[in-house]
Amino acid sequence: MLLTLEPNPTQIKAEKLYQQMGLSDEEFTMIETILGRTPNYTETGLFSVMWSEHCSYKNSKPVLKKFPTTGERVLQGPGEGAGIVDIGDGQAVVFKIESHNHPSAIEPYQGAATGVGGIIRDVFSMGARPIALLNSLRFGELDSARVRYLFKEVVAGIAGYGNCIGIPTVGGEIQFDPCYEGNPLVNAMCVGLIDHNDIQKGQAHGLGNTVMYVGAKTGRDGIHGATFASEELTEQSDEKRPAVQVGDPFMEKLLLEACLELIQSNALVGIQDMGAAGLTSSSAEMASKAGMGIEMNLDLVPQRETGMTAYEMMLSESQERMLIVVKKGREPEIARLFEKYDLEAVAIGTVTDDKNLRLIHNGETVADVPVDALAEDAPVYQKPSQEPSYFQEFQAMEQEIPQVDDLKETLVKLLSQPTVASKEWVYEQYDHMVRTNTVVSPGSDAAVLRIRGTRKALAMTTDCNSRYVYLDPETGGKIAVAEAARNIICSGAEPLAITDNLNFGNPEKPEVFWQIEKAADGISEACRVLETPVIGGNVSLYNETSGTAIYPTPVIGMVGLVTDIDHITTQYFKNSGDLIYLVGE
Amino acid sequence: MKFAVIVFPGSNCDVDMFHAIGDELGEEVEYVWHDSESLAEYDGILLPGGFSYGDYLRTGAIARFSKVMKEVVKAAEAGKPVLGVCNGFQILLEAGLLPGAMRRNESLSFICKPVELEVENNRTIFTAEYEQGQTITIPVAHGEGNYYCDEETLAQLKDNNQIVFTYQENPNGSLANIAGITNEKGNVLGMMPHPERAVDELLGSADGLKLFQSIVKTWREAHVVNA
Amino acid sequence: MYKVKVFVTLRESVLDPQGKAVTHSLNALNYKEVTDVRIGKYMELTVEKSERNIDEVINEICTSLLANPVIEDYRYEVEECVAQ
Amino acid sequence: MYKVKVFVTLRESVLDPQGKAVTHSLNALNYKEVTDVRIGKYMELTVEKSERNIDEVINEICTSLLANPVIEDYRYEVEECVAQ
Ligand SMILES: Nc1ncnc2c1ncn2[C@@H]1O[C@H](COP(=O)(O)OP(=O)(O)O)[C@@H](O)[C@H]1O
Repeated sequence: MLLTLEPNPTQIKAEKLYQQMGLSDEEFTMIETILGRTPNYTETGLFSVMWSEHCSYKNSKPVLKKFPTTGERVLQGPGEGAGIVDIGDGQAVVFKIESHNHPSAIEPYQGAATGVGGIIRDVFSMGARPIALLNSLRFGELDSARVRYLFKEVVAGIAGYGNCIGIPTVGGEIQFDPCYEGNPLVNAMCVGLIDHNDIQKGQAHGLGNTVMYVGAKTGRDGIHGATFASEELTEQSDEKRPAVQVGDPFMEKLLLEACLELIQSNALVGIQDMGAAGLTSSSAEMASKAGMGIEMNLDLVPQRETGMTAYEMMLSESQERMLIVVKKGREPEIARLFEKYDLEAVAIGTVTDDKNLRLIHNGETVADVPVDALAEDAPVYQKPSQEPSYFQEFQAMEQEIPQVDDLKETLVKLLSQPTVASKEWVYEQYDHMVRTNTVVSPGSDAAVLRIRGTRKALAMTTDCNSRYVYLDPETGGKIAVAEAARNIICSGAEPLAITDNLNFGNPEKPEVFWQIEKAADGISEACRVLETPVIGGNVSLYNETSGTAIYPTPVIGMVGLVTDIDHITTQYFKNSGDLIYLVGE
Repeated sequence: MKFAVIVFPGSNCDVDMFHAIGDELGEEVEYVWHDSESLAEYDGILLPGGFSYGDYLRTGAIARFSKVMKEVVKAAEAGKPVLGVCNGFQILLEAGLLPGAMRRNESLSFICKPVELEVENNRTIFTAEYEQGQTITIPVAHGEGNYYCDEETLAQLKDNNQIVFTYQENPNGSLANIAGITNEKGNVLGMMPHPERAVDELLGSADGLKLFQSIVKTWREAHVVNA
Repeated sequence: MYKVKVFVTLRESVLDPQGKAVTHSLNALNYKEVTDVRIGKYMELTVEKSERNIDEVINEICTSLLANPVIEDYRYEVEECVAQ
Repeated sequence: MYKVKVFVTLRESVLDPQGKAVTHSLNALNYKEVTDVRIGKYMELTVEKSERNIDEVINEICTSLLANPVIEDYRYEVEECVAQ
């Protein structure tokens, strides 16, 4: 079976085939200038994924610049797998949030599960022990059978992955609104604990050092569909190319334990997970950050399927894989370490000093491109922004004071709204106690976990009221941060920092871009005032169905420090006869 | 008394068991890897919860073939206390050290919450420190805790007082509200609820501690002169 | 009345963690001759005769509920039973 | 080489909560003609020829690992494949 039907550079250019990979005419010209030639098929693929919004933040970078990202305690701001904040005594907390919205809309169980798996890898690739998971979910109204199915399966998927890997899912939030009917949101957050001297960077230092591949084998999972190669091949091969990955939490548990053991080895130089754009982003980013290059022989990549092309291997998003760089000559001991966990660690390349990513496949060089061009030089766009007409309309409206005739009936009605009602059905499916540190379980304001061996604890929460953000993105953004901070404070903790997940519609629409900008302004201001810098986050754009965007939903994940477990407070009434105070305006 | 916490690939309550024994109970405890070939140096064997081998196929089905399980069987035959919690219970069932089988929860969902148990038999080495009929609060966290056995086996379990814990409100559909059973000899206990998660009031309950204390106390009485 | 047997399998290129784990374990148990295991679902449906064509009904049920075409394939066998 | 198909089903006497749930939701979706669903496992094994008799091997594998005799039954079909 011949699979060499890839179009040549001339065809790619003449037939504008790069457009189907998401590159614009201008971007393609830029790539030609960078390379001094027309890229081949594999190279075009590398650029298309690295210059996608997901990897390059090309549309959102100008907005993300607004965020305050530094602070006395910040050890690592945005840019690495996850942000890190000092909590004293040589310890630090690591956390990040990430979305898996689109996969969850098609295959809710696996989409949600692999979302959880991905964010866990982000945290342990920093060298941290993941200690807790949270999530933030949005669905349409529950009267639709499809929505009920999505809801049930997403929750089961989150539970399935988190429970199996043995990291407690301790909190989250759920909102139901018709605007999410066709486009549910599934955001997952992971919190980890680390000793300062264990902090890892995803960097490929040291000429001649070895690039190793660990974890699951590479298959054709998640390769972004509409590529002409598949069209030129048979229908059947397209059939073989699922866009949704299946998670293997058992594999990830082994990978997690093995990597945490690996961190202690002085043979390790750098480590990064293969998330979106898998091998491409991990190799290009690790090399670029170190000012080095990488050469990889793709024939050595462990493969689950036969006949994979360089393009397919580089773009595969198979789960539960990591790329590591180790000191030359230490490969056997690394292989042995992984073997103990039934995992393979395979040398697939070396660190070079020419700052290029060079790929060999079947004895031929199939790609040779500058790593900085992939990782750093994606174009940045300042999208046009325009205030939507609804905004002034809403602003001009009188405040409505609802007329309540029957207090009791209204209260019962309010409490029976799915968005307001108890979420016990959800969090009872999550193992929120495993590792026996959960002092405050789901059901209070923020979850609180003690730090074993100290008097300290960590409080954590996710929050966002997207209706507020829709009505007034700037104020709504502030409210989201403030709500998170209140939840943290009410638990007895001092807010440390936030991670955010900007879930919005299509940024090409000036009204949507305006929402993004304004919400970021609001979040930034609240973070400045509350001294909770943004140490990382994620952007999920194009959340639309049939041209209608979701409510702007910038989810805030916040972590706070409890300095003494005696300060932990829960929201429940404790004793009859206790006085109730209302504090605030 | 020296305990072994068996670690299978995919175990995840091993750490909790280890801390419960080491920190709260204050006894000697070590992790023992699934391919270990001897348990001779340990006085008590603990099979922790988790998802050994991902719980793929059936819970506990693959783990029961681990090398160390031959040693667990030997330890059980030698009369050493063997405790399997959650996934550990499932493994003991698959290994045939306890009768019956586990099905998916009736709700088909994973369930994690504190539940109330009744101590049905306090004349075992695992329950001596509890009162007969005492109600204790211990969390469950499982997707397959729906115990099943045929009628004949159930009759035997009852006749021999092998049913040690029952649920006051059945969370999973388990036959006869069974939460934990022993073997005929009484030295092997399998239970779905997690006593190692209930050893510290800070986390909600310390009712599980007595279970471990019972093991230590009976062991001391039998092994330490002038105990 | 019909007895319908439905087989739902993961699509060929989709990772099958269960199958992988079982293959691994069988090899470890010295059944080296087993080189691959794929695990799927097997369902037996009892379906009353209705006005609708049985194939139509089963295909609908399979695509809407029993299998997710994004990652799974299905096939089925229909057997007509005489009421006893 | 053999392709072996193994069917593992819950014993008749054992309640099948998953099957019950699927029956229920099919009825709710207005497929009233579906009166019963039983859910089991379907496995496809690829087995190389060895000295041992294939039925012996498969029965061993099924009773020791693939099915739990306390609650499950199994049956299988062997198909011999010519190497391609
Ligand atoms: N998706 C979820 N995952 C885990 N816990 C959740 C989830 N949704 C809600 N919870 C928990 O339920 C409790 C109440 O949540 P919620 O109804 O959103 O109230 P609020 O945000 O006003 O505190 C919180 O403790 C929260 O952590």
